[in-house]
Amino acid sequence: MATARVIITLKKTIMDAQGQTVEKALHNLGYTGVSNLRIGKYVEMTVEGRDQERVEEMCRKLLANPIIEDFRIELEE
Amino acid sequence: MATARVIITLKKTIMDAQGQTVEKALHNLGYTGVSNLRIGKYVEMTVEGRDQERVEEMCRKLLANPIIEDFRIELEE
Amino acid sequence: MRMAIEPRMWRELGLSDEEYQRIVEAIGRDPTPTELAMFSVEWSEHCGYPRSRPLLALLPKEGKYTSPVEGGDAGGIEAAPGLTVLFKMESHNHPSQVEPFQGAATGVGGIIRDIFTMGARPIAVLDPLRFGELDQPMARYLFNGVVKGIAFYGNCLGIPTVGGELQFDDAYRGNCLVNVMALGVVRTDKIVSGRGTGVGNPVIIVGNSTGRDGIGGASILASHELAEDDEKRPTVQIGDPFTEKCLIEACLEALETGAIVAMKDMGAAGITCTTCEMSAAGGCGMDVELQKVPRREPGMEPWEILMSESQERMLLVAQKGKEDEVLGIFRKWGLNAVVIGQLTGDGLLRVRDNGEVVAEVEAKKLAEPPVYHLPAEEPAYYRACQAWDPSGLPTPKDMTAVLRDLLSSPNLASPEWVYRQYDHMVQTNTVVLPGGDAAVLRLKGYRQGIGVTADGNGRYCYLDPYLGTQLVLAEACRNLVCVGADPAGVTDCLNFGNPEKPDRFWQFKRSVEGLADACRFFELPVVSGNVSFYNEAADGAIYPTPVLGVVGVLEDVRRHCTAGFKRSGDVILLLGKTRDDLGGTEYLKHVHGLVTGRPPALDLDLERRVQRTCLEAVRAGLCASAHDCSSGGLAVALAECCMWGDTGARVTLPAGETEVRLDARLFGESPSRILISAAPDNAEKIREIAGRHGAPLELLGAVGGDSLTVLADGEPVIAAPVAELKKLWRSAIPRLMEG
Amino acid sequence: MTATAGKLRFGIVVFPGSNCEADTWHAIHDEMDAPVEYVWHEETNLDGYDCVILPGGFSYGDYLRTGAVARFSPVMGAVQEFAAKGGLVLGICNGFQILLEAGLLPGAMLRNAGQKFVCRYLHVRVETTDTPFTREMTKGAVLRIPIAHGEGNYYADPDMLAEMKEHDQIVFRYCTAEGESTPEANPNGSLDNIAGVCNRDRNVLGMMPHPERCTDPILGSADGRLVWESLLEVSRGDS
Ligand SMILES: Nc1ncnc2c1ncn2[C@@H]1O[C@H](COP(=O)(O)OP(=O)(O)O)[C@@H](O)[C@H]1O
Ligand SMILES: [Mg+2]
Repeated sequence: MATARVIITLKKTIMDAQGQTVEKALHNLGYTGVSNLRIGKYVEMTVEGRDQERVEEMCRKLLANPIIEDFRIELEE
Repeated sequence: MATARVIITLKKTIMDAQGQTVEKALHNLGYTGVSNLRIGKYVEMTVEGRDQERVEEMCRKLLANPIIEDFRIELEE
Repeated sequence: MRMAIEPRMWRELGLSDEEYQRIVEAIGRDPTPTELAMFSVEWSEHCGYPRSRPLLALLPKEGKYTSPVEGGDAGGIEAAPGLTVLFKMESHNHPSQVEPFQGAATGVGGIIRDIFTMGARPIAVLDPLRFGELDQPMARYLFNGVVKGIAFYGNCLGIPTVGGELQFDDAYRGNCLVNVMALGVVRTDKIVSGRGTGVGNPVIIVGNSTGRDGIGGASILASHELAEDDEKRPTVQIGDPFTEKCLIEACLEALETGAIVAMKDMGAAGITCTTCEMSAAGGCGMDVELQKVPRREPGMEPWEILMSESQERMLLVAQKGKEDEVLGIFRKWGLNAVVIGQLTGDGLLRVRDNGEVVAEVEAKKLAEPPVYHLPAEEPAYYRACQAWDPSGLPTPKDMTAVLRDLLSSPNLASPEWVYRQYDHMVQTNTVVLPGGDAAVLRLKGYRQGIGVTADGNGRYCYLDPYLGTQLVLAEACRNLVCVGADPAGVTDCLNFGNPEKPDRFWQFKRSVEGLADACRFFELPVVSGNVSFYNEAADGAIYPTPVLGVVGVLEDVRRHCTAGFKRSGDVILLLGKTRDDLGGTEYLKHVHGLVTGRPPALDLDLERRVQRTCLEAVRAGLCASAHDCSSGGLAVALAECCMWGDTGARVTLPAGETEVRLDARLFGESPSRILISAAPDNAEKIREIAGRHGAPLELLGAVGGDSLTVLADGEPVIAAPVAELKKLWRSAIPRLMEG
Repeated sequence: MTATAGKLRFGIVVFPGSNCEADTWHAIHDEMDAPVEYVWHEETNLDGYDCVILPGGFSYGDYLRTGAVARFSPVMGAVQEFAAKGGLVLGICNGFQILLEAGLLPGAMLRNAGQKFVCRYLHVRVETTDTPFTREMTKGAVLRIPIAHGEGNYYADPDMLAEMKEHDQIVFRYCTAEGESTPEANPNGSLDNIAGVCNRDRNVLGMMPHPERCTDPILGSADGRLVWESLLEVSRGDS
């Protein structure tokens, strides 16, 4: 048993409207030092065995859309 | 300048319906070994200085809703 | 640093060698790379319609209702005194096949901009959708993503999605069809044009910043290193409905000031298209500075800024001296708004990058692409299908089982799973909700209302594009009269394969001819439309699929009608006649696995008589319900009336149909038929109206009980509890989608 | 609270992404014939209004969480003060979500349990008539009213819920046409079928269903009128 943590973000070149709105809101709240804010998804799950490739496959097939998103995986026993 | 990464997840006591739906979809695709899948939000931003407390404040005020969500922060130069 | 133009470049941009020569002739020299890119998009089928224009000219522009717009982004009809309803349909097929959620979302965004760009407030969206069969995971993935994308965008804008269509067929497996129709209302005297006029007037870009989205083919112009780095140019556009919502409000507010001369939304080829078309339409020139355009990314080249398809942007021309008032409104809504140039009197579109002229062409030349008359050739399958003889087809024994089977097929099942996900009530105008024949919308402040529906039938059009398209128009109009709306205007979205293949072009040609002839017959103008060619996957083209959106007018919106049976004891009447029409039917495909035959014969004159009868009866308040017979035939239509009304019915098939096979009597798709239920006292009055219009009318039975029972020649042929049918019908799509 | 002689004066807050403000305006102005104005989200002064409405929509695109960003807009400070002074505040759908985020009402919204946006007519039961928003209703009455939301799955922790029950703060519950609060009648997974709640002082109400969408029978129901009639009765009571 291992824990997989996956972070899915929009590709850098793709506009992140959500992130921009939140960044603006933080500025309005006085947190003017914040920049480059981007929002993504986080998925945490228990998987059988420590099989990085299998998790990558799940990401490509279901969790992320490779056309617009990148993903990062952390696996831990 | 530092990079702050924030992971926001539903409190453990709250049922994560979205996570369950995705887990079921993975099972249907044949990834039967997956369990305890939970979905959260990921926020990445550049902040001025390495001020953990300030980022926590942003989380409490805007990024997370403490009634239903927990958050974790990673700060890195 | 000027790049030399090589044949490779124009060819990869989709221009032929002859076209390149024409460009050189048109401007009297070799184009710059930027100019070449501009010509390539303006002369593409997508923007310039060089292959379809000659045929589209056949479509009538006028009908019995006033259609006040000429040559705008959308057209419309005057639905109430001084009030125009603008509408248009567009496809977003290819983007949706690649990225269903964003593809569909930006499809909604694009068509909505076409509406408010003319000063109209968007009031409704419809979404005709086509995918492969739902037992395919890919089809489910696309279907789910598309519906989510439409919901995401439309719901956020606060524009109700009030209708649409759903079809699943292997023909769309590799190329789904995502068509979106939008409607808006505007006072007729306030319609805004896209014509740039007034030398010296400022040109303003508003809305989202410009990024490298959707540049696609033009990337051949990139310097080598960039071209390698594909990552830098996302071809998928991302929708930002919140910005679009602000854009709608800001544009409408800016128009109120009276300071706006012209407005144009950015769709394909963004700034190129808008600047060129605005200049050409207004007979003016334009001088714009690209460095003023708000950009999302550093280091964008001129042609990248010009070609970008970043969403949620508009181009405006304001009155000189009033620009600050206009800019202020956009800032209030938190939007970019920047003067990027002004109108000139020389007819030239002059584009500068930091002052340096990177393109200078006569706008008219760009906006006048060549015209091609492509060869058309009857496809080989056509004769064979026409010759099909149904006499060898076995007649099923258990017709109740056939009915159950049809009702649980995704093509006939309840589309509730889809429209529940759409806000279809926001704006509080939706008088008849989705699920029936057509949606009815009130027009606040007016007695009149409108009905709207979208229809298509790829199978009919494949088997006979001329007749098939006419059947689609007839059905759409029939849907409207059922709710009490008089058909008034048409928009089309013509989804076809590669027009350079003569058999595909034949399909297109016959379809447009059929549409033109039927529109003339019904006195309906085609007020707007869209052509989508090249809908082909590796395993062939889609069915030729013209999708029609039709808008009708209710003189008094309170006098509308819905499709479900209402009261026990009401009589059930059938307007029209059933014939031996099995070719191309849902029954033939679903039960016998055949896609062949001639589509049902259409008698336009009979169709008109049936529609006039229904409309008059509904307007007179005589009908408790009205529902047309279409896919699945009379039996399915009866079941739908029962399921919507949560009541049973007992009917007897007309006696005079002895030469018609039983399966055709139940499931055949003869057009020009409408099921009406009415209080027994009203039946005579309806008969009188039918008599006056010369429409056949039969008494079939009565509403009541918990079961649907159909008798033929004294024998019960269908008997089933309505609750059971309803369960099958409602759960079919959720079962496939949610597992 | 100073109700001007005659009718209650309504103010409808407009956030850039609101999309039910015009519907609400139409219901109050044209159907109920009561005075109503729009209040831009940058406004900080709510003097002159008796009832402030936060309408449905997607306030700031509802990116991140519904209502999260709206809560910090300038007008919300004024709404806090207005409510503290006893002014009537009604949050409908997105307005409810904003009131929760702002802490004016207890609890939080989760995504619908079915993971999908849901738009439909359904039934809610009136749980208390002891509010200015429901005084013209009958306890236990069933209203037919539309919903349209993706995040209406109401959540409160057990202590909060107990407290709300103790203070009669649950105003509407989803139910069947017959008035039963069954799981099947719950469209979004809301705790205890909750569709609307008020604060302890009873002058702030949040509800997911849209009363402005059913104020004219041509739209399928006029049950929403009861909310406006209750409010308009307030001013009559005061004058
Ligand atoms: N994709 C969709 N989106 C919204 N509504 C839909 C969709 N597909 C079908 N509907 C609605 O379901 C009802 C039945 O559709 P359909 O079977 O195509 O009707 P008809 O055969 O009368 O044209 C219509 O009210 C239609 O608007
Ligand atoms: Mg119909």
